[in-house]
Amino acid sequence: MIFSNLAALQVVVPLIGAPLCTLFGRGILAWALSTAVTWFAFAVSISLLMQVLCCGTINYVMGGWLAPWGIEYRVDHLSALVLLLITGVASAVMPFAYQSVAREIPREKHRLFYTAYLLTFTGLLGMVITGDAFNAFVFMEISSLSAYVLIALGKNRRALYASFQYLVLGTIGATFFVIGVGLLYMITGTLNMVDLSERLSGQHDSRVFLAAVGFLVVGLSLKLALFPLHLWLPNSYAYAPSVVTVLLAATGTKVAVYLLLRFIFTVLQVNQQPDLLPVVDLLFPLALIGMFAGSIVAIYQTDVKRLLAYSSIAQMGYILLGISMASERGLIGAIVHVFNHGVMKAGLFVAVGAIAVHAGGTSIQNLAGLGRRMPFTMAAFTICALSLIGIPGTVGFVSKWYLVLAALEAGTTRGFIAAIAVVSASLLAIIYVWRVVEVAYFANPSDGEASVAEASWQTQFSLWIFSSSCVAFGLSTGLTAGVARLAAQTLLGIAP
Amino acid sequence: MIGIGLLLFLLLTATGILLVRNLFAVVILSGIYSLLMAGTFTILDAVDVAFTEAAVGAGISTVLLLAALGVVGQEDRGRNRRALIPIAVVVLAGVMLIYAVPEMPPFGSPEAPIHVHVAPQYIEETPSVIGIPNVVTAVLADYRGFDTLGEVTVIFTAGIGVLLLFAGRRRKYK
Amino acid sequence: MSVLGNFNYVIAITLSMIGLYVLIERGNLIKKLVGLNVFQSSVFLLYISMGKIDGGTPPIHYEGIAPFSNPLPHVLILTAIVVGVATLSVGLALVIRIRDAYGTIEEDEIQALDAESGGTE
Amino acid sequence: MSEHLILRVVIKFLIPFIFLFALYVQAHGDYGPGGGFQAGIIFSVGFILYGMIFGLQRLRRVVPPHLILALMAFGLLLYTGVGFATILLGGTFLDYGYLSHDTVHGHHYGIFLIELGVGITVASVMIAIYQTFTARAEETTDENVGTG
Repeated sequence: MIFSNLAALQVVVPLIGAPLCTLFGRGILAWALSTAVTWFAFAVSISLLMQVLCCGTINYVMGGWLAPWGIEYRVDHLSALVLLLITGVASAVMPFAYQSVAREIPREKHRLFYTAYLLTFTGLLGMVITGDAFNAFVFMEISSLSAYVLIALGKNRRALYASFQYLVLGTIGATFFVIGVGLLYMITGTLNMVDLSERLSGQHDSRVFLAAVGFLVVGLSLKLALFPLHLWLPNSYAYAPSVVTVLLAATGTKVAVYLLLRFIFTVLQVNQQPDLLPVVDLLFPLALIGMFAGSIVAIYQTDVKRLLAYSSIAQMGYILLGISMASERGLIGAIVHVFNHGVMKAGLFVAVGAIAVHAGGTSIQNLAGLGRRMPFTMAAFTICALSLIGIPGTVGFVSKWYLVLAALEAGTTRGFIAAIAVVSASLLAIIYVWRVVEVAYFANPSDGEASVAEASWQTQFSLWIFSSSCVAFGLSTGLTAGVARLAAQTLLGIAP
Repeated sequence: MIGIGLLLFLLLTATGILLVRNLFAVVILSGIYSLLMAGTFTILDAVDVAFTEAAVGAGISTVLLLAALGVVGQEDRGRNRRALIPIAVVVLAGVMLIYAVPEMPPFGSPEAPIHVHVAPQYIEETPSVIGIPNVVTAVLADYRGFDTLGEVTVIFTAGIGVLLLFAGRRRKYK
Repeated sequence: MSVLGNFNYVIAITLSMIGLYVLIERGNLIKKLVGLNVFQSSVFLLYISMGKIDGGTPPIHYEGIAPFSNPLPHVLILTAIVVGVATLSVGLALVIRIRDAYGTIEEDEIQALDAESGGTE
Repeated sequence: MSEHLILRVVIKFLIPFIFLFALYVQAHGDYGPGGGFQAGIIFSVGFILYGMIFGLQRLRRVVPPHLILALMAFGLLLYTGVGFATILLGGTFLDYGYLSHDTVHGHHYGIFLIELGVGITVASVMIAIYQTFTARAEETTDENVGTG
């Protein structure tokens, strides 16, 4: 019985965890319950992935109503991989959360904090697993609303304003998404993604369709912080509580990328409609600008959290670059980078969270001499940071390798530009990563901060899960690149 | 006819919201806007939606906005900012939509795609399979019951969020 | 069909653009939220207009009534209204907290205060 | 507002009817416009009116915040619980047909229960938000009195 309902349990168990946490989460119980729920969801996502790998796409009909009439859950390779990322990050961060939340959030708020955390988690999962366009919007709002609140809990008052800005831009994004879905519904009469793609064929030159594409792409680009629409991101990441930053940086924008992939390829089938290719072409220059602008601004940051936030904007550029190539290799690169960037950013932000606690702040000066004082934390940080650059042996290398291959494979001038861009933006990454690492290992601590101690074992535990994954998935690419290949083939409609 | 009148009043109210500086007046206008919207929904046969819009938009939202005004004051002192980018965004989005209007299925036509796919089965099936006359309730609570679960979760999230934002002592910021 | 034939859509679009404009351009946070409300509810109008059938009635079964307007957009918009009020209440809560922390709810003043206290901290 | 005698009497008289109407809307959603969400809003309006006229303190005595919080969670749990029940009875999530031998009855039970859940959560969330906002508003007035 459990196995036939796994797809539903993936979302519903975290969903029921939230009110249970409100009711019973006194003291440590809130944390324990959230840990149990996230680890259970992680186990479910693993078995979903195995099920997809063995027997193909899973369809689950909510309420027993068949697809276009009821809401359908659909797990294919792409969604299984993104589910694995979300549940993996959310569960691996829990040991770190134990201490970090205790330090950053007043005690009386813990119960509601973990409730909101579980709600964000539920929303992210729901967006990925659903096969219904409107249902995706509902879960998008669950995750966004709880994320706004979680960001606002940061210690600095700027967290409040950052959260409000995010609320405004996020709601504009979501409303654009609803307009887009509504226009598609108007010309097809259905909301189910697969049904939509079937009924849309032959209508690709309709003006309503084009407007719908525009609104969907702009709406989702706001959510994923595509370059000119990224304004909400740096402050949100910089001022949110550490645990929240980890979850959002590693998974929040990735889920928006997932939806963009879903809509561009599964619903709109851009690759099979030559007259729609301009949509993807438009992403190309934006991706390039994002890669460089994000990296260059990151170089000038004096706060590590903000530096990493701008680096996220740059990394989002890589992902969109892969998407804009609309080829199998390009998509593999994009999908692998969604996964890999999630893992490394989670590691980096956990490390920064530990540094904030133990070194008293996250500005670069605070890092002086930490290489000796917090050797394990800084070692893990460095591994993840090297991965951000794309050193061979780390996950960053794998995704950039696929992107460069895809770019050269295209054989066009554009592909050539893309390849050069990937390499040179990585050089910029070396600069901003080096600034941090240099201070940590080669600068002397300014004044008597001898009390700086190594992070607790719980934090180390979370941190090393991420940093060792950076190496493990960098050396053996079977899981990530293998699944990503199958996912890319499904998206492009090539039979695997 | 009434419909067109209501739509014009909606435009008028929205313009009022845009121009009026006193926040109390803006909030009341937004309540009126919701009420007019509810009227329009009734004319368009969406009685359930009209009911909800009246209760939520004109009722609860206005109460909450007024309660918030009690804390933050009524004055909109803001100097308007450079309007170039906002105008560009709005014009761009508006043009994109207006461009699509001529090819939209004609208003009210029974042959529009949404009236021939998915929905007819709801209308036919509901009395026999679910056994209630209100098709909207049937779709809401049953066919798309999972959406409604999401909707309840959204409202739960809002409640938790507001409580979380105000829980505990008020913090002093530097 | 001409643009005028789809009068409802044109009005809905105009309304949504007014709302969007208030949301982006005005600096007062409360006014922004009201703009958000206008923006969202005009999208509701767009959906509900789609569902209307000429000579239709509300989709509630009684003897001898035909044809029904489309119930599906109604259901979607019921959900969207709830999402709207949820967003509004979280937004208002944030505005009150911002007022506590900054002493103002004008965007330019908040930005000035942030600039005063240094780029990052 | 608490000194207006006429308001107090009229509201006291009105509130039971508001609740009655809310119950009607809650139960009648199958037959006419309405349902759990609208009923929840109307229910909360009854309490909010009470709070406006008689003050936050008395509203808090009638519906204490911890009760409201518990009810918020309970409504959502009820809804999700129905889904779990249908899974345990052998259907998919929220397949009400499994709730009874007769599937049509099953759908009736299911819709009734989830609408109840919706109503409870919506009403309690709205009351909670109102209570929170007015509590802050009263604090602000106290401060102004203190400084002025």
